[in-house]
Amino acid sequence: MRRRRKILWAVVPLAALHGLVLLAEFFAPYHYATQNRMLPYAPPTPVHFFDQEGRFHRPFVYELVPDETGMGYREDLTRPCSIRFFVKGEPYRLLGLFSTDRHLLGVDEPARLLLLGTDGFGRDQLSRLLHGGRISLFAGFLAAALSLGIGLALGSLAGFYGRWIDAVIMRGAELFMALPWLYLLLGARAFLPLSISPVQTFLLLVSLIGTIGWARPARLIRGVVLSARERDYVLAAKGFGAGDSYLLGRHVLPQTLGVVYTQAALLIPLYILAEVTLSFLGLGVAEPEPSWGNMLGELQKYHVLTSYWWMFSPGLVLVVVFIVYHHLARKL
Amino acid sequence: MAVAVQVTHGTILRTLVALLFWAVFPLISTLAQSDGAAGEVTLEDPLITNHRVGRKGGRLVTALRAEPSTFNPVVALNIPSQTVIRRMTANLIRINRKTQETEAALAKTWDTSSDGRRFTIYLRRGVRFSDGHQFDADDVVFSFELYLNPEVASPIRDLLVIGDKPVRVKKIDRFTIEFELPEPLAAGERLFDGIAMLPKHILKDSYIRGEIGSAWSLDTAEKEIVGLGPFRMKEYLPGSRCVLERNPHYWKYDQEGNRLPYLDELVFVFVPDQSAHVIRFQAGDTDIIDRVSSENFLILKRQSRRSAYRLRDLGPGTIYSFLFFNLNVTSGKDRQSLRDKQSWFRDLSFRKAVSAAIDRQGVVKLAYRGLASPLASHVTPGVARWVNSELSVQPRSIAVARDLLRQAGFRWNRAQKLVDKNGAVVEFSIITSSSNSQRLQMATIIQADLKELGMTVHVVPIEHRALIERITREYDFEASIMAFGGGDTDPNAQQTMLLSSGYLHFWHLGQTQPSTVWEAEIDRLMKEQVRTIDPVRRKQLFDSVQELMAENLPLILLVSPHILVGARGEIDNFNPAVLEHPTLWNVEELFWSQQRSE
Amino acid sequence: MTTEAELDDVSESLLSARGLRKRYTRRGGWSKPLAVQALDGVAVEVVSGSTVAVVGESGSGKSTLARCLALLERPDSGSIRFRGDDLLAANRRSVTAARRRIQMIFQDPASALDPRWTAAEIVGEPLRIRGRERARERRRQALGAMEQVGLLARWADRRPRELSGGQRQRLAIARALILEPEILILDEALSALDLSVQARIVNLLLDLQASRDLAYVFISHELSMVRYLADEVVVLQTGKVVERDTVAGVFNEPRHPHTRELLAATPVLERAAAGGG
Amino acid sequence: MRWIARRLLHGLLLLLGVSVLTFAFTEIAPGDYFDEMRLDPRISAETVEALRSRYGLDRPLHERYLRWLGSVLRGEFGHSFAYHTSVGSLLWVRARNTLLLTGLATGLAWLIAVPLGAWAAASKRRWVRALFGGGTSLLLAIPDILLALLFLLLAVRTGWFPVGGMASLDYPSFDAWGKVKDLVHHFALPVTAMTLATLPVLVRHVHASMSEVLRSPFLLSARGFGIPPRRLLFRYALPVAANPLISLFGHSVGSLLSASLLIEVVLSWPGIGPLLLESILARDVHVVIGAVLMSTVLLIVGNLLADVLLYAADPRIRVES
Repeated sequence: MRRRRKILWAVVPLAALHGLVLLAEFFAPYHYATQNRMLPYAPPTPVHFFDQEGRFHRPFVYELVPDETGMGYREDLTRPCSIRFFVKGEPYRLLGLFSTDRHLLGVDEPARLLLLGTDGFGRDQLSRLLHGGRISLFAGFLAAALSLGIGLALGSLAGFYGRWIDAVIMRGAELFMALPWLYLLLGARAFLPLSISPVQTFLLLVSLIGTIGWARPARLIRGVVLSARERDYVLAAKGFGAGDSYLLGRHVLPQTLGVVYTQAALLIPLYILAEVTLSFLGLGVAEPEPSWGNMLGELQKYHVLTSYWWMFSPGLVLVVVFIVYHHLARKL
Repeated sequence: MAVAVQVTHGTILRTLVALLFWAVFPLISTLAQSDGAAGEVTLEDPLITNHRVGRKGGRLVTALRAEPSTFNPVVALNIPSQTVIRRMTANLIRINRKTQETEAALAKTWDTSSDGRRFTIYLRRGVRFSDGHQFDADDVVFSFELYLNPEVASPIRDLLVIGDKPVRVKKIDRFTIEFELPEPLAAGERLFDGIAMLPKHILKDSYIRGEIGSAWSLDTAEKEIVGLGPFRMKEYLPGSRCVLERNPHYWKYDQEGNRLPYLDELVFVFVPDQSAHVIRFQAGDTDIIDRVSSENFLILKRQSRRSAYRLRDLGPGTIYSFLFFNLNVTSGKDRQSLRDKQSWFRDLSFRKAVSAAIDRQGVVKLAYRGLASPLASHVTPGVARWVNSELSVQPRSIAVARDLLRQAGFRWNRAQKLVDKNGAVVEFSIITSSSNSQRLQMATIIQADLKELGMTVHVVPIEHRALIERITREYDFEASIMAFGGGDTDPNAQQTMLLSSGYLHFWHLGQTQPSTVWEAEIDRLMKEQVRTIDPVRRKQLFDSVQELMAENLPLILLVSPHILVGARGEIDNFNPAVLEHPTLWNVEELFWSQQRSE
Repeated sequence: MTTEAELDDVSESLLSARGLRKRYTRRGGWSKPLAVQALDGVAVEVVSGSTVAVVGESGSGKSTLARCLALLERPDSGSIRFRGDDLLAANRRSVTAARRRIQMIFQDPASALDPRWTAAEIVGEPLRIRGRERARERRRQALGAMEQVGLLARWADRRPRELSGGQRQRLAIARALILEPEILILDEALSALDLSVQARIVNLLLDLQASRDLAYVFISHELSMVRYLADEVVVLQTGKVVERDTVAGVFNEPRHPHTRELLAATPVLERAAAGGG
Repeated sequence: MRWIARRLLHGLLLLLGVSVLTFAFTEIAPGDYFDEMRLDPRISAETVEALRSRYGLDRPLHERYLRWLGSVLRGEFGHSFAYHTSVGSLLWVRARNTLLLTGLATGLAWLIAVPLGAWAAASKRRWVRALFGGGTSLLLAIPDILLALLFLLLAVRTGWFPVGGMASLDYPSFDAWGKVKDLVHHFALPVTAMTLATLPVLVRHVHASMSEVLRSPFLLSARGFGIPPRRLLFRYALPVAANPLISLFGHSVGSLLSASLLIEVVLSWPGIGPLLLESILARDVHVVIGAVLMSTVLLIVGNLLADVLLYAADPRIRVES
């Protein structure tokens, strides 16, 4: 039971995160693609509780205006703009079902509520972070599910039947691990039509990566199957007249569950990260769609790295998510 | 211990070599004299430069974006290779990067025939290669033979083939050569700037063996790379740097009679990452920096008050970026949707509306942080001599754009999407090179701009080679953002893009006949200006070309980024220019005004 | 020396194996392929309600024999007859039917029981594979079988790791019994257990034999339990039968030198076993 | 020894398979090296075609493959389009630099991981375990690229470390001590980054196998004999825990060439990583294949090494056969 509680420590934050990300439109103050050309790389807006005279006030912010140098920003202290809950904003469809225009947080005109600052187009970083998580987390899931699915099928086949099936599959796995897949990905992008949405393109590429990644899980699963197959209870069940599918389904595959869960918890972050590499090669999620990978990729720009600390936020989120996943992997 | 032994060995070896050298030296010198007895000439007419007289000594370090791929001028193409090679080689006539005019180099003077077809070039007498070997007309003839031989497949050959016929080269005497162009070519002498003179005595053998393409590669011994430039190769360390040293036989002197260059060494370190360039410059590891991105320029500027370097914004360079639509004629069933969309792209009102909707100031502010200029003509303000200053930048106006679309028969549906006459929703994709973040940013800005017109635009970053293949070979794209520029500023350099038959006529390639009236007119004007020697008349002709381009919008011009450079404060004679290479074009004149404070 | 001819007259035997040969070849590894002749012409005869003990050192082919007899492994040559049907030549169906009559108990109960399953599920597994009864009926029968081997009904939902070694082996026996077999093959079934537990299990086996007319093939490397349990003893050495006799014959007048060696190596434990019982 | 020959044969077949498939992949990726020239206004399309045919790019795939195979037999590993030289000489220098970085980092990581993992496994103190678990989790969770970027930021902000290159320009003029100092100065950042990137996985494995061994009856009884804890840990427990670690060691040898790609690119280390990335983007096909084959060879060597070490370390494996 202590084990279960430890797993809860990982599951609850993950569930909360997924909830936030699924309902991104509601939690995000703005649309992820809305550009604010007067505010590129604006720092997070400070939230105030006391006005100029030192009187307590409900939380408010000031409008950001370019400062004298033209390179930074300062607060326009003349007009406090209150932060409000459940405000009207850009309309959207929640979960693709309900049309609404309510957002959790908003602020009076003309200020903008930029809790995590803006990127180079003046787009709200928080809104992008929430939306980006949707793609990144889903991509991680999708690719990990594909890798594990194929790995489970091939690995258990190889381990259970052995002989030439095993030899063929394992040689294939070695080959798969050595090949330069970037080429295939470059080629695959070239074959896709240009007019499909960036998200679709990306998901197709992610599925490809996931499909390619079966080799490692397959080897692990094969090992487990190999030892599970030798167990006496498998032999005993054979003695009771059980067929291969019964043995695989009831005794052998349940043995691999531990490895599968652990692998899933390790592969999901790995694939979320794979997107950063894809962005590096221009195969990541295309503008204006955000993802944690392409947001993190912004840090490769020297000026972003050195000047705008709030642009590290996707990195921080990734590290937290990874810690939670690794914790989960260890406790499973 | 092992190290110590090695050192001793090395010392012994060096002593031996030195002894041997001194024993054999008299012999060598007699041989050399007898060999060159026919015409060993001392440098009679060095080029005397006109700049502040400097002091000798010191080392200049600069970074290259990539490792040079070869040291061979015959095959070199990329900028890193050419940057290094150009410091080690010289040409007959060069284009002054600052004035953008031609000036004498290895040629002391030259005559041009009245029809502009024949050039007689008089070489400086007594010029020597960096290994001390005499340079004369034979080397010039040899060099041109190399470049022109179709088997060598040198990219330079294309410069020397005019109207399908190659330039003819004839040696008159030891220091005089005659060049004959197959057709008249205005400002033909500018051609010589791109052509490095090669040592016949070194490269003859590999040329005869048919291996000239792989001569002077990265594994060639440093001593074998010989040229006429201010520096010569001293050391090349794969993956990290190459070090050039002063060419002791250089043919330029300053006004006080000091032989140039001033610097002892010129070091190129290979730094593949843009940010690392800036970091190393900030850290003082490199002395000169060029091609600084606008963001990094601002970072450097913020710190320049504390640091010992100065930064220069040279204004717009020769690069012009543009959005263009696919106007190619395509066949095949799978291109049907493209052909449907091309009915919009071919509609001038549609292109004008797109142009009117683009927020060029926004592009300047967001993608270049203010360090770019919006464009009116495809000739940038950086090419002051040729730009048509009558043309003005189109101001942004969504209202104008909407009017244009409405008049052309487009409407807006209930969801505020733009639809054409046939009721098809206007939706297209813009492909850009995924490795160029500014172009990606421009595409993103344009995407948002055109959304205001009700157009749905997909921005598709594709990897560079795939992009080129789609545009130049498969014609499989709808719209793209690209940039052109660099190279010579003369209108002749733009023929390949402007002529309807040119292979850089991207919006519509492979035309045997001009497909539109205005393309035919541009063809006529361009062909006329090539034959026109009178510069004023040429300018008029080229102005008309620019007008036609601006009216018909095959290229929807965006902005021209500024050329941004920096150098350590103690470097004197620093005279950067917008043309390649912006900071090192006059490297022989650069000097350290005082010992570096280290 | 016993010959196969001596066995020919035993016609009413339940299970009879003749001329079993089995050869293992190991490929890969560090050296050249290695071949082991695990069984080299072994014959065994089991009469209903009796116990045949097979003894021998480790590596003598006992376990291979057990697996072949339980039809878990196929010998290279020879015949195995169950009630007169040649099982090696028979079709799948009758092999499956015969398999249910011949059950095996393994040495290590920890490995023989799926750690994920509850006691009742484990005992009911053979029924589940046969697939005739519904879940509730299966559980009822499983509880019944557990009761027979002395396991309490309240342990039905425990998992193997929550049970003691003896309890686990009882669980394995209960599972083997649920299909009402006629022969149990016990492959070193007691050797992993404490002595006192061993004795209790032996008593359980004897009770079951009496009440159900079960035949046992009792495979062991030590002779102490054999004397107490077996009717007949077969001594194996390197895949061959070197001696075959009644218990009394083997223990009192061992004929083959190898049998004498085995006897000499066995500590005298009868008293402990008897006392435990 | 016959076994080793068999393994080598397997490896050879794997290499052949990898090279064939890599060749096939390069065919799928659009464009080729000379496409870049199509954008150069000075170069005509005919010249581009002439160059393509000179390098055989207009030939069918199988012909190109056979030509390449021939050049492998001559020891050249094909010709780089970009560098006009044989791939073998191009790769070798950079592979050496990469191996210097990763070898040093891997060695360092093992030196830290074994005692640290063993100590944490043996420790009964709560804070040690918490610190250990937290620390490794954090390191494990920081993506390589972020780690490299953070180190870059550190170098820039403090100015304490040089960025890029393996030695200063004046390196040859330094005395021995100066050379050592210079090297340490230049290696510090990339090696630390690389070590931190490889460390957490290693430490976790050492910790896991040591914990398991320490719980085994053998060690419990050894402790009962009163052997001092440190001796117990390193003389008794470590050899027993060695088997999985040896496999892991083989794996870390196998990935010496490929593990540092991102770190090399970000911290501008003159290794194989930047070259590979550039060559992939430039379609300098032979360089890519050469680099891929090189790391495959290392992979095979790593696995072989692990098995040989395992054989040497564990007598049981010998008995079994």
